[in-house]
Formats: sequence, C-alpha cells, structure tokens
Amino acid sequence: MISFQLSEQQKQIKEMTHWFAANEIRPIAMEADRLGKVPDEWLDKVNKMGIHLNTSSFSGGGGEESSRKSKKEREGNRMGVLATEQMAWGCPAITLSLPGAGLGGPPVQSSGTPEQKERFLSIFTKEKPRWGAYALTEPEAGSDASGVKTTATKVDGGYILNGQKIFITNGGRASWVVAFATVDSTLGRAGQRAFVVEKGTPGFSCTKLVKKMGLRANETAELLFEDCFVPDENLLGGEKLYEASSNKPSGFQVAMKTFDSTRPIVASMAIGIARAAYEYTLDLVRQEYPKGGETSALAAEMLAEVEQNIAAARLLTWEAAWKADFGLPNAKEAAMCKAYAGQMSLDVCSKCMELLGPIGLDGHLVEKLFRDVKIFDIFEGTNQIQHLVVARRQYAAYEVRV
Amino acid sequence: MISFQLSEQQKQIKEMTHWFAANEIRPIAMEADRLGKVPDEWLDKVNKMGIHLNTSSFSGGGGEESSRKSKKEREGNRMGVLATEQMAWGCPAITLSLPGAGLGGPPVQSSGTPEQKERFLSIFTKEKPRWGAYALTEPEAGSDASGVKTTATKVDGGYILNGQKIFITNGGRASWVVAFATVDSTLGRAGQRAFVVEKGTPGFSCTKLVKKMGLRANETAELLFEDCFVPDENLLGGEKLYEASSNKPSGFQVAMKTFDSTRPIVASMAIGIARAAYEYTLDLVRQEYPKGGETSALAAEMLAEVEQNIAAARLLTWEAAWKADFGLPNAKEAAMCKAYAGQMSLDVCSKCMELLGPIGLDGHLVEKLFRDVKIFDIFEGTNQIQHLVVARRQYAAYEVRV
Amino acid sequence: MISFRSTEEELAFVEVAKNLAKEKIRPQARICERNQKLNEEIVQEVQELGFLSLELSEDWDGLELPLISQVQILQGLCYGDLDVVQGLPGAGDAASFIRFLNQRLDTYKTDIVDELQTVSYLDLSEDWGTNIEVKKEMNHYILNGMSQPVKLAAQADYVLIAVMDSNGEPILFWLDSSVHPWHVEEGDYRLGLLTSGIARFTFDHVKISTDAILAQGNTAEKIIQDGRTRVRILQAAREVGLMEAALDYATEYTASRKAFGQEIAKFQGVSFRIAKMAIETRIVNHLVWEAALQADQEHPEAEGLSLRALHRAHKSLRYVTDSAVQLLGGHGYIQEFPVEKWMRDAQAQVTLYGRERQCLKKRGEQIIAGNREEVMA
Amino acid sequence: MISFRSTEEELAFVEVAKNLAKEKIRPQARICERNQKLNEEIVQEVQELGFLSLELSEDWDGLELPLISQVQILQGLCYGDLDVVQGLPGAGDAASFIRFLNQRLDTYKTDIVDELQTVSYLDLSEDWGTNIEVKKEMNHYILNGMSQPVKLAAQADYVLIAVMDSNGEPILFWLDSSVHPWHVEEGDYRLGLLTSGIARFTFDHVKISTDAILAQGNTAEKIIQDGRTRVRILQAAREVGLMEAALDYATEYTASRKAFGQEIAKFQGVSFRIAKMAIETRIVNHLVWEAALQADQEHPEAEGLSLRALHRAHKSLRYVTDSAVQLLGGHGYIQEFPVEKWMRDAQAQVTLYGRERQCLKKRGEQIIAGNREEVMA
Repeated sequence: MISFQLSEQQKQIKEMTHWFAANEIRPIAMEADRLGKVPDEWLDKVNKMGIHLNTSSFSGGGGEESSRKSKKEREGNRMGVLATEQMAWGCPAITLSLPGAGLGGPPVQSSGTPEQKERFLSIFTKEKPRWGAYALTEPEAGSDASGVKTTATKVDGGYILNGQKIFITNGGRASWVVAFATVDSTLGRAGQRAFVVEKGTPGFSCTKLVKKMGLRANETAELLFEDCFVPDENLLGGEKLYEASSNKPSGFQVAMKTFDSTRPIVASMAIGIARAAYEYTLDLVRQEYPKGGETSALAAEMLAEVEQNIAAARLLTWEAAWKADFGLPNAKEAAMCKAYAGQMSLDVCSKCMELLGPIGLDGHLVEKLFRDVKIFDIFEGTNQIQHLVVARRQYAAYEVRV
Repeated sequence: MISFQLSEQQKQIKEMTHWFAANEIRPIAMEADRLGKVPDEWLDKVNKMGIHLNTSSFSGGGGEESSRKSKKEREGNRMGVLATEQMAWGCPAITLSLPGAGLGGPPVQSSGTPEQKERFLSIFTKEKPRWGAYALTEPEAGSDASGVKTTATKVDGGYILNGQKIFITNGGRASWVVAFATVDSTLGRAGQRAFVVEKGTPGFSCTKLVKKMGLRANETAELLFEDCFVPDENLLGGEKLYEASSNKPSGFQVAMKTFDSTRPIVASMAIGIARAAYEYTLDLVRQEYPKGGETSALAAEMLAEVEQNIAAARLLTWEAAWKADFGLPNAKEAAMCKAYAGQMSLDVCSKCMELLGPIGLDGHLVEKLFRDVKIFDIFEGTNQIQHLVVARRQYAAYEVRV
Repeated sequence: MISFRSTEEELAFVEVAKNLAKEKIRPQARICERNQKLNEEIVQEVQELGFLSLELSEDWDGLELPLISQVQILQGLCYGDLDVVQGLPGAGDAASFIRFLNQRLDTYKTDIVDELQTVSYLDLSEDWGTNIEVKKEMNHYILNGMSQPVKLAAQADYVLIAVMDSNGEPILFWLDSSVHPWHVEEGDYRLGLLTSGIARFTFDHVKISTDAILAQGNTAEKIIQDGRTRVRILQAAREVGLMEAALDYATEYTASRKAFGQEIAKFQGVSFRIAKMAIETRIVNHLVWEAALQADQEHPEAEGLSLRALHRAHKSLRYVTDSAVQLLGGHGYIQEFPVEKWMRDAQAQVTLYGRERQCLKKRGEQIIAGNREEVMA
Repeated sequence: MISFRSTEEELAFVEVAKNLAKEKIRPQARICERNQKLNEEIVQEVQELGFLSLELSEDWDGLELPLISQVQILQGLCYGDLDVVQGLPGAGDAASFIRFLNQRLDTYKTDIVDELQTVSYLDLSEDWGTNIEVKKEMNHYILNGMSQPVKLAAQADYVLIAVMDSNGEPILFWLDSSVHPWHVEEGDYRLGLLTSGIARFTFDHVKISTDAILAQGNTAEKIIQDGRTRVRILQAAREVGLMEAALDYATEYTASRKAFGQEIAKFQGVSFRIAKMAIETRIVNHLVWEAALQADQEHPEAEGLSLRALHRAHKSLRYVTDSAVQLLGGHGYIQEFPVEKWMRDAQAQVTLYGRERQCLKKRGEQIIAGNREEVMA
C-alpha cells in the first residue's frame, strides 16, 4: 500500500537524530566552519555516544539490533535517508565528519569478504573515533569513474599501487581507504580493482588538505600512492570477486553499486541543508517581516516554492531508498534524487539569501549553508552524470545506449 | 558609438510596417487562423500595395532605392528585423504568407548568378502575388542539414532530382523552390548542391499540405521530386560556385549562410508574437484587473519579466542584424537570438495565458499566438541546434570542435 | 511505513485503465477532437468499467475509492488522452461535492449515474474575470451575469455552483436546466480540450428558489473546501497521466529517430531533456500521491498539499508537453503526431484549473501563517 | 542608428582596464581576500589611470564619462575580480550622488579625490531589516539604530545617507567621522566581497546638525532617484564583467579538460551550458547598455530600465557563476581555482544590491501604471 507515513522505528530514528542535530550539531556549526574543523573533544564525545555516519544506514546506539530482525521488512535505506536529512539539517560538514566508515562503508559492506567486513568494519568502536574513506576520483578524471589511472601491479603476496586521488572526504584521518586502481588499463573497466588501504601503509600518504568554498569543517584530502604495497587480503572481495563470470563484477561495478546506495544519502544531505535554510528563513520572515505587506506577499510565493521543491526532492529520495530496501534496481531513482536535490538545494539557499537580504551576510547560518551546499551537486557524480544515468535507464527499453 | 536609437529610415520602416500590421494584418488574424488560409483577395490587395516578405530585408514600396545609396552604411538587416517584428506582431501566419521570395530569397541573393537573381527575383511584381520557397528539410533529417538524401544525378544539360522535402513554408504555391540535393552522398557536405526548381517542372509536385498546431493560415507543404529534370541554369550559383577552392562553397555552405541572415528574421517574428501577447495582456490587466489588489501585484511581476525577456531577445537580434549589415561574421549572434527568442516567446505566451485566465480560451488572440509561436523554437534550426552553433563558436578559439 | 507499492487491487485497476487508454482512448482522440464530441463506445466502456463513478459514494453505486487509488486510475486513463477523459459525461468535477450531498440530490441519482446526464461545476470564487452577481431577495436568489469558461458547460444538464452571496455567505446551488433557464454562450475555442464542452454560462436574472440550495454557511464552506481540494488532486493526477504519455512518446521517438548519423537520443541535448522530463513527471506523481494520502486521512494540511501538487502539476505539465513537441522537432508541430495536441490540451488544462501563481501564493500564506500542523517528513 | 560599436576612446579605455584586470587584479584577488584588504599597488594604479573618478565631475578632477562608457570600463575591470573593484577606496557608490552635489561638498574634494578617503553610501529605504530612526528635533536630527550591512562601511571616513525622515521627507545627509560618532559593528562576514569592507553602522542617538543636510525635499528626491538609477546601472555593469570572466574561464577549462576519452566540451551537457552562459552574459550586457544610454539621455524611463537591468544582472550572475563552478566539477569548489570565489562574491553582490523580486515588482508596477512614455524599440 502506498504510504508516506513513517513506521514507529522510522519515527524514532528521525526524532533521535533530529534531537542530536538540534542539540549537539547545530550549536557548533558556525564555529566549526570558522575553525575549519570539528573540535576533537566533540568528536570524542559523540563517538562515545555511539553516533556514527554509515552512509548505507545511519547507526545510532545498537548496531546489533538490525541483524536480529532480518525476517521483517528491511528498512535500512529508508532509515538512512531519514536520519541523514536530520543530521545534515544540523550541519552537513559536521555530519560528514562523524566517525564511522562513511562513504567507504558501502563498498566494504556490499563487496567485502566476511573476513574483510569483520576486519574493517569492527574498528569503529567507542574507544576512539575512527573513519573510513572512499577514494575514486583522480586529478585527470572527475566524473569519469571508468578513467581510473592509479595502477595496481600484481606482485608476490599483493599489489603495488601507484597514483593519486583527490577530493577524498576524511581522507587524511581515515584508518583505511577504499581505493580504486587498475591492473591493466587496456582492459578498461574490467581491469579495475578496489583495495582497502590502511593508514600507515608505507608509500601511502596524505599530501594535502584542500581549502574549499564551504564544508570547511570537513576534511578533504589528496592522497598519494607511491610504490605502495597492499597485501592480497586487502583486495576488496578477494580475487574471486573479479574472476567471476565474464567481466561484470569488476572494481568498476563495485564503484557503481556503491553510488546506488550513497546517492540517496547525499541527496538527503542536500535536502537537510535546504530545509535548514528554509526553516531559518521562515522563522525570520514570521518574526521580522511586516505583516501583510507586499514584502510578505513576495515571501509567501518564494517560501511556497522552496517548500514544494524540498518535498519533491524528499519523495524522490524516499523512493530510491525504498527500492533499495526491497533489493529492486534503483540506479535511476538514485540518480534522479541526487540530480534534483543537488540542484534544488542551492536554489533554495539562494532564495533564502534573497529573503534575508543584506543582514544575511552577517553571521547567519544560511550563508554558510549556501557555501556548503554547492558540492552536493558535484560529488558522488555531478548533476550531468546523474542526468546521464537517468537518461540511460530511460532509453534502456529501446536498447539505445546513450 | 553604441546607440539603440533608430535612424530616421529605421523609424520610418518601423512605423510604416506597424501601421500595416495594425490596420491590415491584425484585423484578419483570427479569421485567417479559423479558415486555415489567408484570403486570396487580401493577398492580391497587399501585393498591389507592394508589400512583400523578403527575409533578408523587408521591402515595402521602392526596392530600387536601396541600391542607390550603397556608399552609405548598409542597414538592410536592421531594417529587416525591425519590420519583421512589427509584421509578426500583426500575425505571424499572415506575415509568412506574404508574397515574395520568402526564405528562398537569401540563398538566391547570396549565391545566385546575376542571371539567376534577375530571373528569379524579378517575378515578384504587382501584377499578381507570387512566392519563393526554401526546401532543405527531409523526412529523415530534421535539424541535420548535412544529411540531405535527395539525389541530383548529372545528365546532359542538367540534373535529375529524386527525393522528398517536408515542412516547406509556402511550398505548394511557390513559383520556385530552392531545393537542396546531393550529387554524391559519399562526399558528405561537399556533395551538396542547391537548385532552383520551378513550379510546373515535370516530376516536381506538392503531395500534401499539413495541418499544424498553429500558423494555420500559412501553408506548409510536402514536396516530391520524381525523376525531376532541372536544367543546368537552375543550379544555384552555377557549376563555378561548387568548383571553387577546396570543398568550401558547397550547397551546405549556401544553406548555412542563409541561416545567418534568416535566423535574426525568425527571431524577430518570435519577438513580434511575444510582444503582441504582452501588449494584449497588459491592456487587459490595466482595464480589467482590480486596482492595487494582490492579483495585480502578481501580474506586475509577471509582466515585468515578460517585458524584460522581450527586450533581451530584441537586443540580441539587433546585434546579429547589425553585424550582418557590417559584413561581420554573425553566426553566433544569429544563433543566440534565435535560441533565446524562440524559447522566450513561448514562455511569454504561456504567462500571458495565465494572466488572462479561463476567458483567454474563448476567442482571444493570445491563445492563437501560443499555438503559432512554438514552431519558432523549431524551424530554421531547433533550439538544440542553435545552442550547438553558439557553443561551437564559443570553443572555436580553443580549437575544439564540439 | 514509507512505501511506493500499489495494492494488488490498484494495480489491477490501473492495468485495465491503461489498456483502455492505449487501445481505445488514444486512437480515437483525434477524431473526438475533430467532432468536438466523444465517441459513444468509449463512454460506454468507461462507464461499464466503473471509471465514471470512482468518486461517487456507494449509495450512488459509486466505487467510493480512496483518492490514492483514484489518482492512479486517472493517471492510467489520461495516458490515453486528457481531452477525452475531461469530456466524459456524468458527474464530472461535481462528483467531489456530490459525494457529500448524496441524500440531498437523491432524485438526480439515476439521471446522472445511469443516464449519464452531465453536471458542470462552476466555482465563482475567482477574484476577477467573472461578473456574476448572486443577490438574495426575500425567499429566493437572483443570479445574473456571465461566467468564465468552464468544463462540460456546453452539454450540462445541471450546474453545481459554489459561490459567496452578496452578504459573503458561502452557498452551494444546484441548477437544473429544466427549471433554471440558463444560456450557454456560443464561444470560439481553438486551443485544447475541445471535446470537454468548455463554455460560458449566462444567467439573465435567473431566479433561484431556496430549494436549489444544497448547503450554506459553515456546512457549505466545509464542503466547498473539501471538494475543491479533491478536484485539485484529481485534476493534477490527470495531468500526471498526460505527462507520462508525453515522456514515453518522446523517449520512443528520440530512441529511433536518427540525425547526424546516430539516434538523436545519443545527444545529451536530447537525452538530458528526457531525463528532466522523467524527473519532473515523477515529482508530480509523488506530490499528487502525497496530497491524496493526506486528503484520504482528512488531514488539515490536505488543502495546502493539493495547492502544492496542482501548482507543480501545471508547471511540469507545460514543461513536459512542450519538451515532447520540441524533441519531435517539426513532427512535434503537425497533427499527424499526438504531441502537438497534448501541448494544446495541457495549456487549456492549466488555464482552466487554477492559476499557478495563485496556488503558490495561497500555499505560501498558509505556510507563513503556520496555523496548521506541519506535515513533516 | 542602432549600433553596438564602441568609440575608439572607449575601446582604448577598455583595453587598459582589461589588461589591469588580467595582469594585476586577478592575480592579487586571493591575497586581497585573505587579508580582507586591497593591495596598495593596485589602488594606486587604478587611481593613476583615473578609474576611481569615472563618475565624478570635472570640477572634482573626474573624467565625467557618460554611463555608456563607464559601464564598459567597469566590465573590463571586474573581469579581473569583482571583490577587488568593490573594495576600491574613494567615493564608491556615493560618487553617483556627489556628482550632483559638487559645490556643497567642495571642502571634501581633496580628501576624497587625492587622499582617497572613503565614502560609504547608506540607503535607508529598504522596508525591513533596518531599524534606524531619523527624528527631527528643533534645529537638528537625531539618528538612532543599526543599519543593514553596506559596502565600504568598515573603512568609511564619511557616510552619505539617503533617507526619509519621520515626516516622510527625503533627505541626504553627509556624515563625517570626525564630527559624528558612529560605530562600526564587528561582524562575521564569510560569504564574499570580503575586501569591500561590508559592515553595519550603529548610531547611538547621533545628533546631526542641519549643516550635514546636503539636500532635502524635492531636490533630495530627484538626486536620490537619479543616483540610485546610476548605482544600479554601474553595479549591474560590474556584474557583467564577472560573468564574462566566469564564462571565459569555464570555456577554457572545459575545452582542455578530458573525461571519458575526450574534451568535456564535446558533451552537449557541457557545451549547451556554456552556450546558455554566453547568451545570458550577452543579454545582461545589452540591458545594461540600454539603461546606460537612456540614463545618459536623462530619459524618464531610465529608472525602470535600471531596475530591469539590475534584476537580470543578478539572476544571470548567479546562474553564470554557479555554472562555472558546476562545469569545473570538484575543481570548481576548491580555492585553487578562482570560480568558487566568484560564486561567493556573486551571491554577496546580489544580496547587497537590491532584491531581485523587488526590482521586478517595482518595474512591473511602473509598467501597469503606464504613466511614463514607453521606450519601444
């Protein structure tokens, strides 16, 4: 039955994450942006609370619980998008800095061997904050996931990696990074492999933390592999995964599959940002605008448009997550929600800036959100890439590959 | 010196054409749409008045005059766009049905031999209304001007044409048609030739007049060439034109060059339509809307946007025409104005429909304009083609061909 | 639990509706338009399948389906042709009001449900363009003036009128052509929805006795508000059906049409537009569903959500049908292909059913007033 | 005669401006932003070239150029960096008012023109967000409250204030920091235009003697209206310069950047966006030129055209700078490339200089009122 009402569990996670975002994240959002980092004590504190960012599903408190009820309808993806919207509403930069496997989680979860899952996912304990990361993008290939140039040369007992990765969220602090490399560039996509490279591995270094337009509290790193030896047991999924029938399950497939679950999460963040800007502005309009005047009439239309667009993005995102929960193919829906949310959220922030007027320049949250939000239309596949994915699915029935 | 003021001559042509549009065209616009044709007596009358549509420059009265003052600054293209805007403001379907060489004029003018110019352009006399036409589009190639499939086989004394042309404005009634065909499809663009095919030539027929969304008063024909012999002297520009250095001045070049002068004209028509809708709606808002109410406030914003967009399109069009008058390359500007005017004019008509509300459905000019205007974003190169042309020029400096 | 899965029953209904749309409605649409009249066979089939009484209650032999089911079925039907569906006889938009007034209108039941006599719904709330005066005198009302064009007016046997009288009191009137001598203006309609009997009513000091009052005061206000909300949702759903038709048609066309040596789908100028059309269509679908769900729950926010859904539906419908014409190029503009008709129908539809900016503004005022519980995800 | 050809003199000016933009302004922009302060060398060079006194009259050693020439020069300068140009000291936006008040302000000429003391222009007409009260008492006025953020406030030596007093009379005040004890609020500015000294003024019951009145009543009204028109046009011109920079930068980047085996320019998803950016940039250019030409002619429509040009400039500036970031992808978002700064500066600019929808609405009201001769092509 079609329903947009939250289940009890969904309501709970939403309320819990909203509480956390409102009481723990939002209060430090502006300060973290100014500092260019999330304070260490704060990270320590929330890690002890068990708050992590797993981009496939948000885990708060008991991660064990979810395994218990595998017979019930899976709702991890829906829970994930609900939770992420709330967290990003608090502050997207801080949300992306939360301890946990982050964007590195989904590939390990979906393609790792049982041994790898245990080894890499069990390190996120309350003892101290740790991060995972995901390293696909390279200097010469932004949205082109198939153009990976980092090489992996097979040697005895492992691979030697050489290459550079850029725009890696939490890449400097991560305990491990899922890095994509090619064993033979002439094989194209079939030659791709995914490796889990651990911090401290000789030849693996973080060469730079870049300064950005926004998301300043969140670390964005450049990583370098120089004759970096990675043992066989860190090949994600093991050799078996890549030997499988034909050339389907290559590292490229791992990367693509990851997108289907991370894109709705990224879309949720954009939605959370847009909603934060909208609510902030609505409050201000309610309190400060002269009642019933023409300013107020203009604001009414703009706010209605903003609210509509946020709802539109949210429903697209829910659909993508719902499909994922049912194990249905959701590449199209994931691309749709990301494409729409990424673009709409900037527009929302810009409209809110207009409603705030010049005072909005002086220490108001909305300007920070404006700076933060732009990247959501770029990372995890630009808007253009999302349109391509949508179009490709749309034409699939006609056997035309666009 | 930069100036957007009209010269005396420009003012005159504008006023004259506006007068004609308001007093002769507009009064029959709705009726002609209903009839699906422009009444013959009317065409006879205006032809006797010497009113023609030459898409490179509007000629009213004395065509001889322009040749006399070749030493003065050429302003034919600017005059053309000024005049066309006014005429289309009266009614675009009737404007396109005016006697004259129409879209067939520019290729004859720019590429014809002196003998051909004389032979084909001198027929547009006051004696009786006659038309010229331009036949490029084929069933299997809409915007792809290089994909002409109509063949021209060289035989003794001429060529045998075989093929089909669609969407030919005034194609059924035209005394002659500039038709594009290929002498050797393996040569691609270099194989293209332009022929002037005269009405009544054996093997040349009009197979159908299509029914359309709008522009119903204007004839749109399908033409067929079946073993149609066209004598050498009807090869536009003569053999010499196509033998010239390398493969530059092929029929394809003739077609493309034509666009640079017709696109600003087509853009002007779209602008005229938009302005007609705008003025009609503004009058209605002024007269009927409650003063100062909220309906009026919403209308203010919409009308301001509409007025701005019309001005924007007009200035782009003027620039393209100004460049043409100076003999400067204007392909980019011609594509810009056509791209923008074609799209904006539909938006304007749609906004005006919103302002009119349901009464707009019942016998108001704006709904007709809405139906008429859509084709302006399609013919003479779709919006997509215009963007491609603009982009191509934009990247020319970097030697990337997009 | 958030779910986008239709029930089995809904899926069955939709399948029937869509088959009818593809096999009967679309193939007949051009002919219906030319005749400005529906094909009897279609009417009969639609009636037999129960699709004329989705919104009517069971006492009226209606299916009384929840809105969330109705909207899916309407989408399916309008996938065939919006104009044809708008032209269907019977209760029309008035059904959304009649369902609250069953007993009061019982004597008309057979005429409307079985004989398919037609009801036109006339809402006199627009703040300009209508100059109808409703004046109370002694024991009756006097109705005078000319209406805006409305759907089904040309063939109406009855008119349901929602209006504020000259004292500002909301009233619902029921006019019967055999009793109330209205006049239908001969109009000049060319744009779209030409089979749906769009016309203007003229009332020349028509005297309406209090018998013709279906409801007034608070009761009328509530019925008008709820009825309007339902009409908005059901109309927006029809628009989704047309959008889906235009999207699929343009997708198929661009997948096969070649230019510059390849399928035009391979140009991003084309394929990205298709992607945008797909996204917009999906968005409107969801917003309509959301409004339907809330209206089914009688949530106070349903009115606002119906405004929101209708606004987006109008905007996206214009975009999607225009895009379809654009992507077909010259073929989009000629009557041998359906998309030019769809674009005309779409513009007529949005012109008839509420101005976009008014929807937005009204919704915005509600938001700022904030006097309703917010439906927050 | 319609013509888009600049004069030889204009072309010479523009060439100098654009060279300075490329060789000095752009390379220094990041450093200036970091220091929140202009590089002295740039200031000096701009001054020497006369670009600080384009708008000042000849008595003030200004170039007193027509607006049509000024806008071209400003476009050239802002091709380097908008922020740097906005941060230039001297008369700033106030120049457009000072030019009407030369004699009255003669004693300040040297300070402003030669010493480059800075004037901040404060317009108190916004209908909300400002809570400054201007109360007339006996022989003086009392100014009280805090302003919205305005440009050059942080470094202002003087403030030119346009305001309606509590009786609704327009007044132009000239405040001198050595006489009037205003306070500049320590703010928290991060978005953009960070070198331009954006800040808020606080006036704590500042007493202003009638000496400080530059104009009032009808005279003031006329100067305020004309001055605002000029400021709008000159600001919109700056925005065109930034758009041209962003367009060229994105074009060059996408022409060389490769992905999926070819220059990304070859994807229509990229190249069509470039085309749209080019079209928008050209449109704003033309609308600004048109407004400038009419203002130079003192045409009554100039005010309306300035609103129109500014509205479009704001909208297109947001679009074009956002597009540049988008087309650079991840590189667009990081500070090693200029486009992220341009997008921030653009948003700060449109926030500071008039709300888009207000511009549109005001222009629309003028159109409906129709009490001005229409400038029709």
